[in-house]
Amino acid sequence: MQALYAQLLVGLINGSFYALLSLGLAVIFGMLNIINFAHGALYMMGAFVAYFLLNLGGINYWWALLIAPVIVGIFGMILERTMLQWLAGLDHLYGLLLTFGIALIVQGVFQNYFGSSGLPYSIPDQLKGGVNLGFMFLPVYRGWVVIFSLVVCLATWFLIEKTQLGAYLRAATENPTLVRAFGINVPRMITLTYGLGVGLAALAGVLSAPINQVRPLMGADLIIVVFAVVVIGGMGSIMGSIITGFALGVIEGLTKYFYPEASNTVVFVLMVVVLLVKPTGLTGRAA
Amino acid sequence: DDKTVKIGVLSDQSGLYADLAGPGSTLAAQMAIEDSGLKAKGWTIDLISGDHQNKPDIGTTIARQWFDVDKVDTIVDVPNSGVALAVNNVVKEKNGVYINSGAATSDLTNAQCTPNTVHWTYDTYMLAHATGQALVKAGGDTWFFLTADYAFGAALERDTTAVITANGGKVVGGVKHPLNTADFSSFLLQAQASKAKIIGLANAGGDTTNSIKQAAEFGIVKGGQKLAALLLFLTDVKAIGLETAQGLNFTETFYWDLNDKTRAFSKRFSEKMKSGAPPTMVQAGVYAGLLHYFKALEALGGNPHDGAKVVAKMKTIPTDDPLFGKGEVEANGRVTHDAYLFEVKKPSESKGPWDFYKLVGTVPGNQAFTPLDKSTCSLLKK
Amino acid sequence: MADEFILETSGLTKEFAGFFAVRDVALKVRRGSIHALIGPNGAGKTTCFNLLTKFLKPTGGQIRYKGQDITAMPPADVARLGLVRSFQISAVFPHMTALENVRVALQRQHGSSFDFWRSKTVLDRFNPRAHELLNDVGLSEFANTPAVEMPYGRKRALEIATTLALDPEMMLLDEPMAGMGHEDIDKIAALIKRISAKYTILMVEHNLSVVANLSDIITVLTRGQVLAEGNYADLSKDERVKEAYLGAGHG
Amino acid sequence: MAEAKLAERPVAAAGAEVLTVNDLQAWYGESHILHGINFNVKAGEVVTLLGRNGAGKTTTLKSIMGVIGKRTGSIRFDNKEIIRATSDRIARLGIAFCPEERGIFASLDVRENLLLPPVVRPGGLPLDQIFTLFPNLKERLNSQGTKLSGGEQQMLAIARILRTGARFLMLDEPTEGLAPVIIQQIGHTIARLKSEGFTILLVEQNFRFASTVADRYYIVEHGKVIDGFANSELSANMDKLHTYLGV
Amino acid sequence: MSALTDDTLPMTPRAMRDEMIVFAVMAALLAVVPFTGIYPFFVMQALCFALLACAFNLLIGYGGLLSFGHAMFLGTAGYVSAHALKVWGLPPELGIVAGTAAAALLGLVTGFISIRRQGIYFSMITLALSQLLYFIYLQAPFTHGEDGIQGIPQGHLFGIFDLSKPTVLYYVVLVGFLAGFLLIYRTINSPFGEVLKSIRENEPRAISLGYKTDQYKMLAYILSGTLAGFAGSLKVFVAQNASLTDVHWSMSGEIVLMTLVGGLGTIFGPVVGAFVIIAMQQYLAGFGQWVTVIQGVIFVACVLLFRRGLVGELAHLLRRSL
Ligand SMILES: Nc1ncnc2c1ncn2[C@@H]1O[C@H](COP(=O)(O)OP(=O)(O)OP(=O)(O)O)[C@@H](O)[C@H]1O
Ligand SMILES: Nc1ncnc2c1ncn2[C@@H]1O[C@H](COP(=O)(O)OP(=O)(O)OP(=O)(O)O)[C@@H](O)[C@H]1O
Ligand SMILES: [Mg+2]
Ligand SMILES: [Mg+2]
Repeated sequence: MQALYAQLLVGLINGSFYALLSLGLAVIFGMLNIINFAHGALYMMGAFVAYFLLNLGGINYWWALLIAPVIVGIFGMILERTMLQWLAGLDHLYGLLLTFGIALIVQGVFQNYFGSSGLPYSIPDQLKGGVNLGFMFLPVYRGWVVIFSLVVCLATWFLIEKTQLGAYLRAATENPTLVRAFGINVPRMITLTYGLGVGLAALAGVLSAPINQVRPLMGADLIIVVFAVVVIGGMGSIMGSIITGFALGVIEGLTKYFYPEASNTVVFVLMVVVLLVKPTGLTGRAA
Repeated sequence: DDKTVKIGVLSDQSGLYADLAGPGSTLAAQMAIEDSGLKAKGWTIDLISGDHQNKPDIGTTIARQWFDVDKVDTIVDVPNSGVALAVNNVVKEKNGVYINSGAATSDLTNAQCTPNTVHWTYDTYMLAHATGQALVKAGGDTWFFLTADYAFGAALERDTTAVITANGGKVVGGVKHPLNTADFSSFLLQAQASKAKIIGLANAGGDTTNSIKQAAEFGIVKGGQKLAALLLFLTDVKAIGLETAQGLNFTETFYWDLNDKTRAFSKRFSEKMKSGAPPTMVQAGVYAGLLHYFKALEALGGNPHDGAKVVAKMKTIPTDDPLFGKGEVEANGRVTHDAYLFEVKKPSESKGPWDFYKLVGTVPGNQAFTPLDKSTCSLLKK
Repeated sequence: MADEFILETSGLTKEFAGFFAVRDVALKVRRGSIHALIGPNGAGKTTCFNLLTKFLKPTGGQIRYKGQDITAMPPADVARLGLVRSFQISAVFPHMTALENVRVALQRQHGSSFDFWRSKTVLDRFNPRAHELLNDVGLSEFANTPAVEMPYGRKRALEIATTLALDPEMMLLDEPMAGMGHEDIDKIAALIKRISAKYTILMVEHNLSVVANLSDIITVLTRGQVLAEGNYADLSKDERVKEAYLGAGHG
Repeated sequence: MAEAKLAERPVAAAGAEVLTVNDLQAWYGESHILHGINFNVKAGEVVTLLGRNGAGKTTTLKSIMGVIGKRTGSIRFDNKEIIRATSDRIARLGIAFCPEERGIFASLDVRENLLLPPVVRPGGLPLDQIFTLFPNLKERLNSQGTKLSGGEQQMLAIARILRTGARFLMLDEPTEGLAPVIIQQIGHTIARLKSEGFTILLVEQNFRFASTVADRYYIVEHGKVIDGFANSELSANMDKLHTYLGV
Repeated sequence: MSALTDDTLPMTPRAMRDEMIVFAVMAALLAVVPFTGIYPFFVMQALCFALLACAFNLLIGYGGLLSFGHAMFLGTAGYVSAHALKVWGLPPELGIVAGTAAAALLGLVTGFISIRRQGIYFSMITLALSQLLYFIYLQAPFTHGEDGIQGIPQGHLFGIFDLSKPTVLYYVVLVGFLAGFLLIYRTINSPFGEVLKSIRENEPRAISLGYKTDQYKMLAYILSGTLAGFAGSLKVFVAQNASLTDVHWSMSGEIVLMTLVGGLGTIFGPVVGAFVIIAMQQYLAGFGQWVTVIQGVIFVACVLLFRRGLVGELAHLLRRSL
């Protein structure tokens, strides 16, 4: 029983990465109608930027949490301005392929310069160590990850679903021309949104740097699972992807305990089941 | 006689194994050609390299094309078991020479052995035996396995378990995790709960590095348990960092800082590497394998362009090279040489950027690898 | 024919999360008539259509078509029984030519077309009939024009031609004149009049002169319920209809 | 209250040209649609563009709004050249557009749809007046935008631009799909807006309706303005109208 | 999928005569390959992928369904054929039949699950299904996990044609490819193809005309899967191995890439695309680490600069359907 609590908690921690990443994807899909395959690569960049900040600039983890998402976000906005912008109104397929290409380029370049086995990044001193919860030893850093990502997720949700800015964003997704004709600078808004989504990915990257190896392919391995989370939650649904992210972490954690061999597969089984029952995901609107 | 030779280095140039093989293997092959001294004796030796991208069909297509079009005699390196086995068949079909250094699968010298294949450096059997035996003898008699859930992991776990029990140890539990798992905390919690003295990592690459890193986070080593990585390369240790990797036990058959000869070679090698890295055991294996191959050619007095014949010759000459020392190519194609159990140094003990290992023990070649009577190679059943 | 009503509903109801878009509607459409469904915006006309053609599932009530209960039948089957609809927003196959648009419908008429091993030249036998239909709606010159490139009014006409190709017994037309210029309205009205000799037509239309000229009988819906039924002359004197729909200027 | 606020605002002197379109040409991709449109709208007027299906009326409105990819010629609004301006800037100058296809947003509920267009200047219609005009909307406030009936969507499309305070409204077939009662109401609304100093450019198929609100007409055919006359000259021009439009 | 059709598909009515001429030229060119000194194994491999891409194109270009899991057909047929040949010792023709039938069956099962999903959800559910299969194949004993099935005997087709002779094998693969290609071509230009097209254009309207669109999409899906499986079975004879790469999602991505590079919804595009990509993999191998970067650049360039694909752009220039 105690072991089960531990697994639940650990699942929640993983879930917070899923939630952050799928949230970024959902924001981008919801607002730009782009399936951002580059998300994994940008997540990886977040971790690398944190590494550089520390090792080249002597800038610590806390500042990296702030600076890395901004740097990667700006990189994302440049991508949007120079490339993604031209895909507005086209089929999803093109956005997917373009971002897939971008992912290959980014990953390839990083692999060239930093090899494939990666670089070390250690846990900030303030968050080292752990607490004994009785049923498990909880590293402080993991606790921090859960709380911090929860806060970020909810703030993002509020921004998009509950503010006028969010209404603009949602409307612009459907009919950017018309929204622009109402007097809103849609292209700039879209660029910023992409920056936001990308920044979220980078933030997840920084968060994960102390836990996972900082490797060029760290995102590539994750991205398919995160896609599954977004689809299960309902493409483009903000709350859907947050909840599904956390829930999936927990379900995966339980699978790791009861039937570990299936823990990578369970996501896809769930996705098939969910789509069979609810064709547009748990909370999604029609594609 | 014909004194032209063409060698193809088939490796993973861009993926997971690019650091431990890849461009470094090509460099090692070049150095082997230079060091063989054959050029001065009137031989022409050409080298080409290719990227199999970890895809068996790309690997076989390149191999086949090399034999058919480029008239390659010998293929070396080939990390990634799947590709290695696929190429194995092509080499046999084309009667070339295959000196594999990069792949872990023991099948190359067992079920799938061919008269054209020589397997240098390491294999799963050796890794399991060397590590398992040494650690149990050192008192690590209860084990818990984190096993990558596919053939490679299963083979490692199976072989190690056999050694552990044979030496009086016990496996108290284990968990199979899927390939390319990002998060190991669940599994580590289970390992922690098992109270086993040794946590055996029967996995590879990113799975191994991430489990080591996260084990440190969960205070596993601090809590008194020891980690034993069954397959770990120098580049992995570099990637994890000493801070996290310290105290880790594992087996390799080569380390740059073993003796004067290895140091001399490594110095020359790392000067030519873009990254300045010393050779890994796979790259060292490419070098040593080729040196031995050249010896056989020289003994034959020319290149017969008949792979089986050359490999047969290689089997008759004992191996002896600056990197792996003395050993032999057995009838099944397995090369035996000493294996070393290492422990990762503490950061305070490390004196240079690549000064990572402490030698803990040596397993002689004839004990480290599959004994011939246990090999299932069909070449042996005559 | 035994029954004089081709389509009958009883107690037809559709509820959207507590909001009754259609409530307890009993509609009887006489065979061979042009029956108009009018009513203020949001009265539930389109919802009614969607229920009749099975694009929506009724919350309650029954639909009988040619004496058969079709309440639980999937949409494609209903179409096969000869009950075919047009859409409020024009529905064509944009990158197919007008001829191909019509031909796809004719093809359906003659079997299921799962024959992927045959050449599509077998479809050429439908060409004469397709041209005839295009001619009927005045689209001869557009036969080889992709539908996207056609003006709006022509698309509506094409949609009607496609519907006619199915040789339906009953057609449901949702605002066939919406967005059309006067000329086109007259053309389509004449067309509807002409085809009504063969088919039963149920239509929704806000253009009163069209309703007045074409329809044999009119049902007025408000707030999902039937308010009145009768011919135009009677209804335009009905105070309730005036207030709910026609407004001050009429009658 | 709203009236009071409106009265304070400086209204362009009646008679001054607010919009002048000169030799406007426009393209959809490769196809050349407008071939030189010329007309003007004076402050406080209701001007209606008439013409057959496909004549280029909608394209003209879209060109003014700046949502057509390629356009040349001159469009002056409030003495500013806007032929090259982006549509968001044009909107900020005080032009509001109600498109033919309504453009209701499915992912927004009715309230959000209504509140979506930002207020570009003070003086728009307050919500309670909008609800008196269109009672249906008030009832369905929490529905998803596109779940409204066709006519309700049309009402919503008109309602939302009345809020923005733009003084120049372009309505593309605002009566399409509306019940006669509602059409009458819209007629009254337009009349009231006009009396409050709004300027309105209308595109209509429903000539009968147009004739109740318009001050002047322009006839568009094949991407050109081929004729124009005032409402007072209407009876004299009925014959011409008949040939142009088949009315 | 509306924007897809708007931008990329040729609007001109198909000219079957042009297409037949191009087909004849293509067949003739391919038939003389063994006499040119071009390495036949390269061409054979490309042919297998070309057929695969054509099968995929049937589904997306003409059915409007983007499958992101087509690798599962390739891989399944490959494994089944390989197993049949190696373990059961079946003759080549039966091995091919077994593999193709397995793909057809897989099409039936996965189609049943996925076909009712729309747009991106369809893509994602096919991706999920293929991932499931990937994990199953990773663990199933008969696939030998990451080692794959190796050293598959080629045997004699119909007891006559010795497939271990490269030239014989080449013509067998070529005939297989041409047959598959013609079947796809015929399907596109059949009454069934017309209905499919109308569904892609406007599904609600097709339903209202009385078509049970799910059944048409299902048939297209199964056909596409079966042909992809056929390609997978042929490939077993060329590569002589069956491995996890063929079921990995990146293979599905590659199929999309080939089709896109050549031209989505064009008849010959996938063929050209497959040759280009395979050639790239072969010849870029020399660039070592830069391969992925170059591939990425090609993706990006394709999407940004010639979205219609090579053949699509050509067709657009010539105002022909190709
Ligand atoms: N899917 C739905 N969910 C919720 N409400 C709906 C839905 N569809 C329609 N409604 C509501 O049902 C009512 C009837 O809509 P319907 O489209 O049938 O009207 P209509 O009579 O066709 O009107 P119009 O003449 O304006 O087209 C409207 O108030 C509409 O808002
Ligand atoms: N997106 C488009 N691409 C290409 N051509 C178009 C497009 N939209 C409209 N057209 C063409 O431009 C011409 C003018 O269209 P426009 O919509 O301006 O006409 P309109 O006068 O508003 O007609 P209606 O009364 O039918 O609304 C028509 O011939 C139409 O076919
Ligand atoms: Mg309606
Ligand atoms: Mg218009």
